Amino acid sequence: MKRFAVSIIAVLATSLPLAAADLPEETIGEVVSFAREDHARLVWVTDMNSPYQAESRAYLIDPDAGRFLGMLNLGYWTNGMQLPATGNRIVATETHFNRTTRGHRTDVVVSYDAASLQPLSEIEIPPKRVSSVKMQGTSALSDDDRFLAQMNFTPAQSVSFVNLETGSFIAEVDVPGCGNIYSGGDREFHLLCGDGSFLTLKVDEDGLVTERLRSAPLFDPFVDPITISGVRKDDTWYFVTLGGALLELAMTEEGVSLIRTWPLISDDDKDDDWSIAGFQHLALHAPSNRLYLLTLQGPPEAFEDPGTAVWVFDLETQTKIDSFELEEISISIALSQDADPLLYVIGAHIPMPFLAQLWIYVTEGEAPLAEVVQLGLDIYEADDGTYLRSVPRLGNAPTYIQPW
Amino acid sequence: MKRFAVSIIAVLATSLPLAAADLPEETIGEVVSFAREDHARLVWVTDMNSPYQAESRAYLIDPDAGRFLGMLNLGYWTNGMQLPATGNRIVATETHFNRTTRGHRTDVVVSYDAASLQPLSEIEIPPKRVSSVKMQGTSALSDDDRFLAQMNFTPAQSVSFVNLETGSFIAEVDVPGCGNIYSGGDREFHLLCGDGSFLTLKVDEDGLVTERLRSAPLFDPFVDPITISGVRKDDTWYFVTLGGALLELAMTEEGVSLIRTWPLISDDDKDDDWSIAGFQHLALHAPSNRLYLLTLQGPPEAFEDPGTAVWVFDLETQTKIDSFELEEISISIALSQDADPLLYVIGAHIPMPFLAQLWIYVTEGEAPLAEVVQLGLDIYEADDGTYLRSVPRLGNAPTYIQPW
Amino acid sequence: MNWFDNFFEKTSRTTARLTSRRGFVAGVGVVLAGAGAFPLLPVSRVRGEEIANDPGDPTNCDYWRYCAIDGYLCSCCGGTHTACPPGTVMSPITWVGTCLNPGDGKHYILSYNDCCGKSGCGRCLCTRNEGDKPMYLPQAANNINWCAGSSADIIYNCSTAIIVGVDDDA
Amino acid sequence: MNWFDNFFEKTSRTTARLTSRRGFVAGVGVVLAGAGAFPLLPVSRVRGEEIANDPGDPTNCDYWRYCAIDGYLCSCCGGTHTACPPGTVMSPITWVGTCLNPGDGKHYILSYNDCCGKSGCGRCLCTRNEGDKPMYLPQAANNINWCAGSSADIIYNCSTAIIVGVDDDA
Repeated sequence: MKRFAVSIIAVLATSLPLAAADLPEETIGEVVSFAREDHARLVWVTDMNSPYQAESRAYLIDPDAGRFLGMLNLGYWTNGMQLPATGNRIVATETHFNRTTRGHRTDVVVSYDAASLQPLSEIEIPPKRVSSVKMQGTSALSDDDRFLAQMNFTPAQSVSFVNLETGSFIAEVDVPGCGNIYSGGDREFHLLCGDGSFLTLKVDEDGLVTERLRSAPLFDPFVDPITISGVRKDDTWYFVTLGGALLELAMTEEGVSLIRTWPLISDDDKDDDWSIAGFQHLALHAPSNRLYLLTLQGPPEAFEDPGTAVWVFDLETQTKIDSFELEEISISIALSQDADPLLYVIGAHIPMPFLAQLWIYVTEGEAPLAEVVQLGLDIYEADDGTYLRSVPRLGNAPTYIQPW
Repeated sequence: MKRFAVSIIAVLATSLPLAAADLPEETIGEVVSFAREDHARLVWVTDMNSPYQAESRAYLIDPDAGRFLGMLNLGYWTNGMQLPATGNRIVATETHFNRTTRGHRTDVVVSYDAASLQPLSEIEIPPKRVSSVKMQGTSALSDDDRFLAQMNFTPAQSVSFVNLETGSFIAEVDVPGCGNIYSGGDREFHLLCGDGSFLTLKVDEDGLVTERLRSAPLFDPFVDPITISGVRKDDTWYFVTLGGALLELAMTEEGVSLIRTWPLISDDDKDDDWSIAGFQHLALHAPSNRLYLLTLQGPPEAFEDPGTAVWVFDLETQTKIDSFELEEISISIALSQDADPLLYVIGAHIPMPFLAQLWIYVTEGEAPLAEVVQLGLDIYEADDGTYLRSVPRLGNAPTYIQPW
Repeated sequence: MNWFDNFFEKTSRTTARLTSRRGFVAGVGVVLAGAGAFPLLPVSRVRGEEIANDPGDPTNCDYWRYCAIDGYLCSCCGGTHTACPPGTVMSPITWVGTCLNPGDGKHYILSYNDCCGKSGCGRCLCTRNEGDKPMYLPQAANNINWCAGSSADIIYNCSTAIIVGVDDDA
Repeated sequence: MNWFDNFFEKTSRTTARLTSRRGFVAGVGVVLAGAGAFPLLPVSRVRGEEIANDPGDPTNCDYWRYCAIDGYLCSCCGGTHTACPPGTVMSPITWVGTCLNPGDGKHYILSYNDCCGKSGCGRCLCTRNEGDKPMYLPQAANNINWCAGSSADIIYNCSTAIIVGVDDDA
């Protein structure tokens, strides 16, 4: 270290003193402090980052400033985070290997401090959590933020329960035939099962499962299954089927029941090849009871392809009240919950002028364009679909948006 | 697991028996076997993969078939591998964190089996190894492949010695003021020091340092330093300075001495703004005594920018005997060592037609093109620079080529 | 996998969408191979080689067997369409799909086993999704990381497409 | 860092190459900050904000302070040109360069401290390399991961450009 001490003196000798009119000497070691209250709105975007799955991440963005604020590293192939209502921490189930991509596997539920974005604590759980391309419904918080339920897949199906207050793993519960998890009711977790039914697990003050309720099949998974991308208002969850039907489900301490079902995509629209699109294709603005659906025109297997339009529905009247084209083809949507909401969209950007794109398309087809697509967060006015701004280039595979 | 057993039966019931003319049922579980002797030539390309440094990798390529054969995961921000002459194993110093990008750090020297590409064993060393953008000279093998010397930077400078035969860490030796490591002589390691001299460490049968030799300064590091990208023939190493002068250095059991120095880039060429280029800018074809240099035309600070041309020198006559333009701007070069050698080049590809690139450049400038560059391995005839084929899209930051 | 790297290729693949929807529904299921019997075999088919009754290029996403796939093609990653790259292991359990072979007009049941133990290959991403179902229906779900069932745990490298039968009902 | 993401930007930055070469040689060295005195401060300057005698946009690679940098600009990563993003720590030891400030015509000594503890930001890669030296001359080498000296070890996130003095010899 002696050589460095010498160098410091060399620098100081040539650089002191600062003249009066010079720019001032600055401090080394500063770190920007983050405070939620400094931002009117915030949003997280989570990225499994394939093919570099060991580098999965979440990006924090101020949508009003269009500013990238920071990020979390979430280990191997994240399935996203949970955001407790208090806002003072962020909870993520993470998988790590002691040799990065091989060796001993450890699964931990990590709590991050929401101000410093540093990990505060972790709870080890059985190394069985699911990894999947879509993140919604792979874990859930109880409404009091005390318990986290984690979906496992080995490929045997089970759920791990964690007590976030005591910082301890509670138990692993087998749930054969059931997968994605949603919360609703006082302290209930509701699992979506392969026969179209739901399994409700009620937990007690210690997070132990005291009762299991199984609903009747509420849809036919072989004819028209719902996707996992549900949205929630109070104890009502809204899911859409691959065929574009909305299911309104009550998820309460009584279990899960069907409130009603109605089509978001009419037969006429289907004849025009309209279908649901993308990964996170539903968004709900709870104060106004408006539901947003990401859509595209394409063949039946296109349901996971990027959407080109957003349709707006009034949940009170069960009618389509608006629709607008998006600036870019897009894979996920979400909404802020304030009075003048923003629509958040993960859009595919081709970093070149439109006319150049068009020329390449005409002369060479789609393949050259496919190689250069980058995904970023696009921000629109939710009321009329006015495009506002973008935060481009968010990793390799950002798919999941969580307003915070 | 019961549900899966049921499903298997369901599949078999609908699928058996296969009719005579059907394509045959295939085996599940096959893995392609790799054998070096099946390939006339082979080459490794190593990738620090920034900004996803935890996912650093090495890619194995058959340059004659233009085929990607497999890869290794090398942990956090690799500085490359060592390839013992026997060819039956691959040795890499790796850094891993127990939470992927945070937590407890472990540095290990890993031996991979060259046939299965699986890790065979690892030797833990002090968690101090350097991480840097350029990989050459960050570790070295003794000529008998028994000992590995690893450059450390914390930022205090030291070397860790490992015995690959016994699988054990030997010792850490302080080397203040000295950095990159090169082997030469019987069992000597030669370190490049900040004053332009070399420090030679002689090790005994147990890998312990028994003698330290310090050369005189062999160049002026403040006027025209050599780069770290040296190439070797027997006990002679060839280095080029930022200003384009070649240094021929004898590295033997006697230490390091200057054989001669001569310009690769003449004053006339410098007047035309020619300079060295890229990361791995020297390549040597030992059987024919030909030296290849990657070059570009640009300002003084462009020495690390991609090159556009390769110049060929005869080391016997110390003359430039050939030069050719590369198909793509390129950052690294290497040569096979057979009688009819291949030139390996890491080139920057813009995945769109040239006319489209030109139009974008004319209408929008360079920024849109910069966003879409991808790097791959280009293969040329070394004799006349004829372009043969490419293996495109090798990760995010492939920089280092090692013929195998 | 992150299909969006090449979703523009999709439209051009429309002509390859030959799967019988009815056939798929009949054929979905999960195939469990015997563990411990994974042979090491030389590359049996290289890029561009054509076989009369199995037409197409296994390094191209248009190849008929890939009708329900979602991942990196092992044929581009050091493996083949039926074998894993060196240094990886094949996950024994996965989802299956039914695809129409234009070489003989028959519907085959394909098992899309993942290769595991090296991280994402990143080459020849192919997402066709025909018959893909949500992940709570795992036997037909290509969004799940099926390396979960492999000896290399969940480290996903690439995907294969292996014939496990003919679907006579299709 | 992997400068090639934007090496095409280089030519357009030629006009920003205002550094005195003589000044750089005089000014290289290493700055060691006192550990344990790293304050948390609010963002002091946001994108596009102009200061008369410190002209330019700190989120743009052309900004005069970045003449010798090689890395992701912290200004694009949640930090500023002088402060690290939330969740990271600043490495106290790094390389320095000398850059000409077109706002006052003076040469300043810049310390390019790395921010560490989150992995590569990947935004606003900036590689200008003026005066960069090989890594066996660490005090002037931007190819080294200077997070090696930080409390977060070698996990590199982004780079800053902090004024530590005026180079009167330049």
